[in-house]
Amino acid sequence: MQELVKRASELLADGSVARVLGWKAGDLPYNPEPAYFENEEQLRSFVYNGFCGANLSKYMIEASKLEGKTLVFLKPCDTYSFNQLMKEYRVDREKAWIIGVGCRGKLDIEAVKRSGIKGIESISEEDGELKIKTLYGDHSISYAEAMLERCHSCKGKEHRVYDELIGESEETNDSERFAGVTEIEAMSPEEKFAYFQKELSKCIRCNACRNVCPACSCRKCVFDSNKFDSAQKANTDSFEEKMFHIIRAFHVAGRCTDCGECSRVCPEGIPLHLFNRKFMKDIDELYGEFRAGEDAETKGPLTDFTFEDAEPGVVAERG
Amino acid sequence: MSITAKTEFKPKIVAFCCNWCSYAGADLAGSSRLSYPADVKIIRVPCSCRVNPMFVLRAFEKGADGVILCGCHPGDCHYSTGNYYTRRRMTLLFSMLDYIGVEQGRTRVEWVSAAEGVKFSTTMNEFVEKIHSLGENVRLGDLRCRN
Amino acid sequence: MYKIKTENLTALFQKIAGHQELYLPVRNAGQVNYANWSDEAEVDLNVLNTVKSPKDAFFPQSENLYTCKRDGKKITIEPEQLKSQNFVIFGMRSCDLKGVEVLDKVFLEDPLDTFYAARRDHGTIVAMACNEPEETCFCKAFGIDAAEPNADVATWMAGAELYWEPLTEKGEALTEMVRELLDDGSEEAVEEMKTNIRRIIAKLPYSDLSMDGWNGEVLDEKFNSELWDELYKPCLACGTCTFVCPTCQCYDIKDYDTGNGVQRYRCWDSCMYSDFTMMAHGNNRTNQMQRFRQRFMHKLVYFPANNDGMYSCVGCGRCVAKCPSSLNIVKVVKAFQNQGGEQ
Amino acid sequence: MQRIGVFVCHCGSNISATVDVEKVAQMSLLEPGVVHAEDYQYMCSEAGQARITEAVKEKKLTGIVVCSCSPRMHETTFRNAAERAGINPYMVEIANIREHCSWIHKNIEEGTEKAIILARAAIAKVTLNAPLKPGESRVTKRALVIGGGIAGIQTALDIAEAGYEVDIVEKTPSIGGRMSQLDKTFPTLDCSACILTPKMVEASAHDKINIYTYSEVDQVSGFVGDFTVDIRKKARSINMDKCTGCGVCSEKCPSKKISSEFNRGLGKRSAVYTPFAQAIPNVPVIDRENCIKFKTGKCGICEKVCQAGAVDYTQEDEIITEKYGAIVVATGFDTIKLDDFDEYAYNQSKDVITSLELERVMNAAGPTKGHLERLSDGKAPKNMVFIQCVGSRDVTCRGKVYCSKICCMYTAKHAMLIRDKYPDVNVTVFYIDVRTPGKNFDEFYRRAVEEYGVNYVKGQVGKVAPQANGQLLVQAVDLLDNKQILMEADMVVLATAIEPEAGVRKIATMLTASIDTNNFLTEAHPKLRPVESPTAGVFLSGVCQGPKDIPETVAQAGSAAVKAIGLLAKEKLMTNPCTAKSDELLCNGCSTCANVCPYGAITYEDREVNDHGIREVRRIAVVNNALCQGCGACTVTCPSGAMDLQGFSNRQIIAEVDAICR
Repeated sequence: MQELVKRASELLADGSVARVLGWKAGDLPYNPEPAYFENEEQLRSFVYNGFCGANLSKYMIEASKLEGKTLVFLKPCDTYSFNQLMKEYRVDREKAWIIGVGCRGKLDIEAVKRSGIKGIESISEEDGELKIKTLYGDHSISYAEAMLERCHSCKGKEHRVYDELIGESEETNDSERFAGVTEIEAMSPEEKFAYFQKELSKCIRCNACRNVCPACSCRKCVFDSNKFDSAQKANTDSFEEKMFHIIRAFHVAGRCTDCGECSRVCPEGIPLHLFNRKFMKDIDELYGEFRAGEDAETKGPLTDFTFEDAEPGVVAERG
Repeated sequence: MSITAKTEFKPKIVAFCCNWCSYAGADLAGSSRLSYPADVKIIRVPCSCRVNPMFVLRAFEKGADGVILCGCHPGDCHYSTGNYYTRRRMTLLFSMLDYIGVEQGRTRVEWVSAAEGVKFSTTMNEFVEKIHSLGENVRLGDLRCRN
Repeated sequence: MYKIKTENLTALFQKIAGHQELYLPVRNAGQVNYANWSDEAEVDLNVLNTVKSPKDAFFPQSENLYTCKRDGKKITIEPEQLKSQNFVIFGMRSCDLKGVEVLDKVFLEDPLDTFYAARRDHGTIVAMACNEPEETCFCKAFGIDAAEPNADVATWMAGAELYWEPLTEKGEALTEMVRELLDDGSEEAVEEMKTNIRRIIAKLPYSDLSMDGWNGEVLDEKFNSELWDELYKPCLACGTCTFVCPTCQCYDIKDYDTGNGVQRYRCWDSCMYSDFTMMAHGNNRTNQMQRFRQRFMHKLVYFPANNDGMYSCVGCGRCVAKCPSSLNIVKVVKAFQNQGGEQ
Repeated sequence: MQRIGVFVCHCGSNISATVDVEKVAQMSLLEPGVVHAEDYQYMCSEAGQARITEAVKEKKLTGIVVCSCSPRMHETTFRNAAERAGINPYMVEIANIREHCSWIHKNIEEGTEKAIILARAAIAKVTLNAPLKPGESRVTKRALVIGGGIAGIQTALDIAEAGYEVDIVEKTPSIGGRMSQLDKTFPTLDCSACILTPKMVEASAHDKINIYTYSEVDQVSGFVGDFTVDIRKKARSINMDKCTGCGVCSEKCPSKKISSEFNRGLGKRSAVYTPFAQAIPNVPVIDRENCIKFKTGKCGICEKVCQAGAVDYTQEDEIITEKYGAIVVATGFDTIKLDDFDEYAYNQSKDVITSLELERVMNAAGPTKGHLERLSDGKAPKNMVFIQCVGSRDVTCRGKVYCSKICCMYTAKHAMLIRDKYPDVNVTVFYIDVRTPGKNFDEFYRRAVEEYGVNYVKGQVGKVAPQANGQLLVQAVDLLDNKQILMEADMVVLATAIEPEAGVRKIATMLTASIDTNNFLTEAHPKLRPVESPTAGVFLSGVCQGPKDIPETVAQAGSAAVKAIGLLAKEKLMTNPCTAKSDELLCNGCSTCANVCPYGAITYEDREVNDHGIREVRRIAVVNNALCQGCGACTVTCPSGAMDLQGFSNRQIIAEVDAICR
């Protein structure tokens, strides 16, 4: 982390960048927030730790409009989002100084709390274990167990776009990316329906999943506009939950980089990535493997086709 | 059709037809007096690629029991490539609907040329029959539209 | 003071639900929210904060106001019936109770919100003390005592027993209804419980949070502060904070076209949204900084200025736990205080 | 609020027999916005139309719904009626209650109920209609033909004959194309040069045709009727006005060992050269890569020997910018590379040649002066083997999946010519199928077999192996006799697959003309619009669209010309008003819509917008109405709904959906 701060100070000092976009230490052991830093003094509160899960690439949309370059710290998976945004002309590569930071998996405070830990006073790490002091006694939980879902199906620790790299990464991928999707696919229609009905009934339509999503970068979402007579503010009927999540996933199909931010931020813990990954799995199976954000040029699968593409009837044929 | 006599259920079926092939195919079915159930109502669109997944969901929201899209055969699109996009979009959409537990048979895409009046009528007969077998759409609709 | 063994709580719920609707924390797909009790419901009284606050019981996220039906060119209007059945809401915490007090200020003042008022009239609140407060709690800063849940009935969970004390007429009536399931309990156990709770609260990371400097008097200075420009930056403009908040009371009124008419309903709105208070000419708050500022100015300055110093924040900590960008009201409160210190 | 009139047609009894038209009118009157409804015997008749115009005036209608036959029949009729009545023609919607209702339903109750619903969908839609106005755009009366082969020449001649200016852009130093390399043509065996040269001369002499040889298209902008094209005239190093075509420069040029493109590498040429004797223009070019003067600064012999003083080493590439109303692509083909076909030993043995190379060998002006001889040792061959489908109908990724179409015929031609001229040479042809669908084609092939004794063997050649004795060992299978064949040959000729010229992809991109996976340009419609590209104003001539022989090429060249003439003859173009339109306040500028537009109608510009008080410069999609054909692909790909289709807007279609489902 000191290396990051040092390099940021250097670049600020020599005028290479006008500001730094990173994470600022929070007031609890686990709540750092995305923040801008404009001088060394401010950089004193810079932090980079396991709880810096936030993907900063979307902030670069606004940062691209500012004078001068913005130094942005991107984790390997964040660089996919940056590429995708670049492909869609939403960020300006010229305005970004990208330092690719190492990543050994990011932590999920909800995962910690799910294990029954409450009243957290401090969190420290020793040999792959998180030592957690709480008001109700000391606990420990393995780093891997406390990781975000997305890190267990990490797409790799290679940065796809950067100016320089700082820090080491560790492989965290220990599960099959589409396992969750496959599990649902194997259910009967009744089970599928019950599963999603239950998950989606929790949705409070806070739009956190949408607003955090680097692919949902529309200036005005269809669900906020009258273009389709589809403006919604609440799930007054259970249909609206489905409509919102299906269309959202559809709009980002072929563009979603699987950064997992939607699932990370959902206050109701809805596994939203299961929608996006369903499309990814279908795209991979039907149109050839595709990873949005691997580069900033390749045509997305929904703006492309081949003459031999599967017919929609394939859905029924697959059973 | 005899199937309407089988039950009281009168399905609502929306058929999006592209102007150049399928709508003309439906016209030909008409002028050839090839009947299909009156439950099917056709909406004319310039090309099947004009059909937004939101239209499909909208139909279900408002109480449709089945939605079918018809377009030119791949390779014959009036706009040369439109139906190729339709094919990918609808494949993914239908797959997602299946994934969340909506019955597969409620959605369908069929390529019908301007010369295929018979195919149009057969397709619609089949589709209506399928919807009859599935019954009323209860999984994907807004209850407020049902009273 | 009464008490009941926790193993008998199911019987208690069954009994209540036999007479009235019962609304309590239920775990569904991994998350605990208030929901109607049923035999299958997985009741969870250990969770301190439900994801959504229980304000839903009085001010639902979405509720119908009236229905228009069209038959040819004839239109009929059917107003929505007001709540007329009694119900019980079980398990509310002190902070959320205070939240209801805040809502009362808004909805029970003139002009009276009849939908809200009907629900308040028919609802009996059984509250619970917080025997395991968490690091996100800061109710103390608003003078709330998590050990004294002042509602129709107050309860304390002590080991294998729930202590039960009716405090109002409604509370007495409810107690009467379930009397056969209750045993007499001693005050001491509860007092010990309270002491313990207060001891823990004093150790919380936010226990020293004060509201110094936050009153209606320095409105302009706060409003024009450059701090907002920094504070809002990570905000994603989602509605998480507003929708989990027990005091946020803003709503939008919308029409839904049912095909044969219109259902007019209201639903929660969020001042974080770009189309909040949108008017024909556009919006009076054009950027996220202004929207962000509005939320906190309302909670910490405008509301207390109009309501005898009552903040419209109760320190439940939901926004602290749920903000996707780890922003929260505590950070805002402190930012202004720290700035004061530096000057 | 609209004031809508609904007009229900009986169509004699075509509709009224199974639809209670009166009830449809009555029920329509109950829909919001409807102020008038009536039914009539024949709405499309003069009297029927008069009822519409009267009602428009009396009831001050703003929108019209006609419940009648298919809009494909009478939409225009009713739009014209509306216009006569003084309202915008696009304020008319048709409810198709004949083809889609009365004709398919027998039960009057059912038919009536459906007709009412179809009417109310049309009413719901027309409520949201907005007046639309077709745009107008001007037409530049000049055509560009890209490619100067027989296709390009024929297209240019036909357009010029109709009285329009035409420019031909040809990338090589002379027009003539592939046909100029051929010796004889099937099935008549007339001399290729003899029939091509007069066309070349005619084109060159035509006062409406302007030929840019040794030139390429650099950039294209604009749209149908109004293209702007940059043509790069590569530096020829010879002043075309001064050169007399005497040829002394080529004769004296000391750099003579350069492989001749025209002779497919089988002969040599000098650094300053004219590709072939009949070249037009008959002006040489200096191949700067191989010219000693350009390489070392020394030499300069050509300049010294040129009496006309035409040699100019200082010439530079010149960009000519010209406007065109129509563009015809006639870029032709080449044979595929055989690097991946090691089994035929093409790269190992000089005696394995392609059919196009054989054309040069057989040609009197070719490398062997027309004598059939082995290129390795000059000996006359005794046994020749022809292999068909080399790289054609090939499902491996080495070749092409399609049939190159011309190979069966030219192989028969070659076999016949050889047997005719050298009766003692044995000719064996290996084939998968012999395809001869064309006038006099099968007769021609049968003559090769029956009269000329060409040995046709159905089967594929597995390997051609050069032997130490200079012979080629051919291993093949005879599929009819089901036996292995091993035979020695002196020469092997490969009927190599053809593919579009390498540069066509770049040209297609510039023209936003779509291209298929084999790099052939795509037609607007494979059956009904085979010479038009989906991009308006761009036409296809010759093999760039798909394999074809000379007569087919000439026929297509003529039809491409007619399409271009049809366009150039117009004073103004009326554009379809049902085009896409982007809402600048919602547009993300993400370019997704442009990715799916088959017409290249969407471009982006940085524009200052005022978004409810926020002023900023944004990247915004702009639709060119002259190019947009209104398919709507962009509208669905646009996640924010910024892109909408006029006449078929999101709200309109949703209103129809709602009306049907309620």
